Amino acid sequence: MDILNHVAQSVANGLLIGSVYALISVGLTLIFGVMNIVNFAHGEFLMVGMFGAYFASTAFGLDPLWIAPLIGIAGFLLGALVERTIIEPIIKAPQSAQIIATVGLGIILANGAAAIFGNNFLSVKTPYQGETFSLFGLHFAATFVYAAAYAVVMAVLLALFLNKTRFGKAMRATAQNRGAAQLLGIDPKRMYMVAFGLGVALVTLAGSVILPYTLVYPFIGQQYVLIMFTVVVLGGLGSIRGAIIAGLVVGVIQSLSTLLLPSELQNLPVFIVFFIALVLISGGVLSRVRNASVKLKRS
Amino acid sequence: MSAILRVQDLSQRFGGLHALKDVSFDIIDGEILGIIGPNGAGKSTLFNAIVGVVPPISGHVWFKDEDLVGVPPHEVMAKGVAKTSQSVQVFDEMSVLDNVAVAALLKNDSIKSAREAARGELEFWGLQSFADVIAQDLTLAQRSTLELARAMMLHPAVLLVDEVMAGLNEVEVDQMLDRMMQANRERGVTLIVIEHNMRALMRISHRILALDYGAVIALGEPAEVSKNQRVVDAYLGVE
Amino acid sequence: MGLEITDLQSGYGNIEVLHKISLAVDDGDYVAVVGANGAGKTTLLKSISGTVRAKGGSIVFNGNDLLARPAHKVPQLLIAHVPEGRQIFPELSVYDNLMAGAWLVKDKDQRAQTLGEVYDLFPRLKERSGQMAGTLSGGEQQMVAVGRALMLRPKLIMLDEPSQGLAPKLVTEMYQQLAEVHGLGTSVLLVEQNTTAALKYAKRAYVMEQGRITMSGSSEELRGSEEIRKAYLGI
Amino acid sequence: MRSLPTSRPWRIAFYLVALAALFLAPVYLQSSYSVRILVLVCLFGAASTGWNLIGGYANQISLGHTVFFGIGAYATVIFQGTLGLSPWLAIPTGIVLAVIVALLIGWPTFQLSGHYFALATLALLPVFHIIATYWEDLTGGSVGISVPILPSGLDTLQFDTPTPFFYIAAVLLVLVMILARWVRQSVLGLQLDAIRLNPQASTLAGVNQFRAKMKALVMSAAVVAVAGSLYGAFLQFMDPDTAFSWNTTLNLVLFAMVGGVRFWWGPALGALILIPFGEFASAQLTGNLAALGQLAYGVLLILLVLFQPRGIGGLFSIVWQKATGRKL
Repeated sequence: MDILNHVAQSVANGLLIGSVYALISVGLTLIFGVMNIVNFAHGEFLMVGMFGAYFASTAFGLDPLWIAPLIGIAGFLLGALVERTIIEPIIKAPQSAQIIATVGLGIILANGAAAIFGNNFLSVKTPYQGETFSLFGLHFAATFVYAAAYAVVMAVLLALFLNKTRFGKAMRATAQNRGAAQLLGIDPKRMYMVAFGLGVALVTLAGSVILPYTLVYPFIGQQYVLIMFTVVVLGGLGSIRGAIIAGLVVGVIQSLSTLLLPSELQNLPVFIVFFIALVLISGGVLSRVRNASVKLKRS
Repeated sequence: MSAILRVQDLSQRFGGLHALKDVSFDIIDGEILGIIGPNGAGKSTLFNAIVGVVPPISGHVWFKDEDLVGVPPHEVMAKGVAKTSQSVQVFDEMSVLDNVAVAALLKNDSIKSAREAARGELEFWGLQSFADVIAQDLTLAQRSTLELARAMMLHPAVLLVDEVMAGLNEVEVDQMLDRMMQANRERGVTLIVIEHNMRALMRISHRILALDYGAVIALGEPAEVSKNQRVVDAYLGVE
Repeated sequence: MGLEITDLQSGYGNIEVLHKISLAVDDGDYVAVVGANGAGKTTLLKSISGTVRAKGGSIVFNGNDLLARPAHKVPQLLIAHVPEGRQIFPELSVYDNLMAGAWLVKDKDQRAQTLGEVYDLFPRLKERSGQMAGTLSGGEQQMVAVGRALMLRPKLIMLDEPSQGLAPKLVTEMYQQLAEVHGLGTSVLLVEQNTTAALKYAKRAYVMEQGRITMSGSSEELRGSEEIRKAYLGI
Repeated sequence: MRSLPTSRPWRIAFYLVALAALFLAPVYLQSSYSVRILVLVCLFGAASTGWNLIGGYANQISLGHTVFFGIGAYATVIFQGTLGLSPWLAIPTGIVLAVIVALLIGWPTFQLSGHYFALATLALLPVFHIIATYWEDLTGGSVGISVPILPSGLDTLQFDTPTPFFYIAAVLLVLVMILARWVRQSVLGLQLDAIRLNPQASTLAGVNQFRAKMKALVMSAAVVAVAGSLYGAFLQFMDPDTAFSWNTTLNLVLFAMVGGVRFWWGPALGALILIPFGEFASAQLTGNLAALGQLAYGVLLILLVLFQPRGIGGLFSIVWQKATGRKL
């Protein structure tokens, strides 16, 4: 009975953290789906969101959860600016150039943060940090519950945007056939700018949302890279729905593994999942993914 | 008069589109087979299926009693079935000589002997004086010829030529035809040629295969096929 | 007025495909450009819609210089281009595909009204409005492509081989529907390999060979021409 | 034409002068601080040349070469510090381990086109950091391992001055550059060039892309592991942050990009320029400002991609071609 309870608690925790993983990764897959570019600076944008919230919290006493939408909007503007200046010129360049440019961007962001905030681990204080909710005999930290709630809301909003709005549909059309979209008067450059902005907005917002339960430091992006990549590769590069499901799967696997492994090693099973996903894709088992034609289907 | 390549019930599907429908035909050792058909008839799809660049969903390609379906394309090339691509694909920033030498590596263990072999091949195609030129500085006709030279450097038994004459003027087309026929005659390579330039195709082909909607609609002597009502209809449309 | 092309030179990279082409499509005209594969017909349409950059000459539509416009601004002049191979959005529903065609139409009522007209023209699309376009048959996908272009209410519609890959019965249907569109006052510029169909419906036609216009005239004049047969089959 | 400095005797003369300049460097540099910097130039120049075998020659961007470097580095300090074995035994061990990791990463990703190789290599880094941190018995955990002071000599790779170590590092650099030049001019080099320029065409030319990339990756991993092993011996200390640092990958990529990825001498040139510059910058920039030096690296990467993707080598080859009428 006790074991069963442990497992149930673990799965529930995994779902909570997994929904956050989906939130931090979905922007990466959105950008890839629309623009066919892997943003290797995605982890650093998460860090930027965290520092944004940290700054708002320490300087103005604002709660990261309340300020998160504003951080997201600022992230959108930052992303759009970066797209125009750095990404747009390399949109048709070889893949290697795109990799190097986004890696360079990540370095600028991380070291920029280090120059401003110093190379320290920082955290914020919020009144609900010690609180827990209980349900069916399971206990949940308030910080995780709030973060997960944000993730669910954002997933719904993103799905509504892509499936119900004229702009969202035009963006999916551009993802599926840039040339045809252009013939209809849709400006692909504008779509790319918005898509990149949105991807960055989602991850910076996520940074703000997770700050109450974690530490921030300038190079924390590297810590999340493994999880982000596992989620988007497992979900199929460019698939929004895939990323959301994969986020939950990764969260649950990671959480369950802590029943067997020390918590320092919780990323090891994540990597194993990542590796297995790669092998399955190359073996043609996940052939859908292999075509890389998973182009922003219905989310 | 034996068949060197036997295509049997080859089918291909992309999404809802049935791009190839049970295509079957034989190619006789040493012949030149022309392939015609309107845009979208499945000609390039057929070539890609034969060499495995885009493997078919069903069917067989028998080459010397071996089924090529499922064999990775570079191995198909090594076994003796080579292909040129519809849009000219050369190594732009490489010298003309090395463009061909890459293919010569299949049969040569050293760069030196590969380059020597490549020189010989360039001479056959009349490109020897361009050996040290960077490929992107060539004219379209020269680039097309270079791709043919690279494919022939693999010493294929069968060479699939996909629209290599597109964009060439009449003089260039004639030169290329002469060389292709020479390769066929003197080096015994069997050629399958997709070409929109009908005059050219009529001139070199022993037989012509017509495709429409991914299916074979005619196969026979050039004069015969060009009079075939189904072929005329496919090209000019029916009322 | 209408579309006027003078001495157009165009191509890809260093390769010139069109060698000083001139042609015109007047208001309310129905013009076909016929010729074998590789003659440069597709390049012609792409140069008009700006997806291939012209190297010389001029393209003017109702007084507007098209060569000065980026591709996505050409449709603002109410020029619609149905590209070769349909190019629909496979992972969008039929309805969403059509609505993407009305991207530049800001008036909601006009969009709804045009959609009704397109559905009247292609009742099949109405039946399938919720289906993913990629799962449609070839003929239905072609209807989506044409319907999507019509959503703009274009003054000029350009079609690149709309009969490609269609069964003969569907080709006839497609052309009848197109004739209806033309009847409502839209100019049509049609590029076709299927000469018989093209010459049956178009008022005037140009014959293209190797990037040059070799013949032009009324469709009746060209219909019986041996030249055309020769241009295709080389006999 | 023969009299131009492109002919063989001229080239050999140039190589001899460059070699002499390299090996005599400790004589005219004198300060041991400068020699230490030169050791880093040689080790990281060699590692970057190794990265370039797959990253530059084949254009398969690896973001995880730190892992091979770290494996090599840990091998030496563990052999010397924990096991009391010769560092010379650690080098082959490091190579073997690095090659195994390389094969495991290359095998699924090289069967795929697209971004998978870069994604997988970057994801590898945090995994090894975790392993090194957690496996305390072997690695000393986050505290790391220090090699005890041993009698100086070639067998222990410990010396009283940095100069002997410099000669070892310089020999490594020269050997690695010879390897890189040989690969460039070998059958494999031509195949990699073909893959880099046009993957589709290289298949039609009968190139087995999977095998060529695998060969390059294995060589690359081995070279970087050796450089890592010597780095471990040089520092006589290793911890997870030093061994599996993202900065190492960044440096290897950057040196190659700055020098020019198409040239066998490009990465070494990049290291020669950037390492002293970086040392100078980090001496000047202290505290939070230290990050600005790294930030400049990021800016440099983006500028290179946007404006000079062929690096200094590319500029040089244009000048060379103008002056001599020959391609480099």
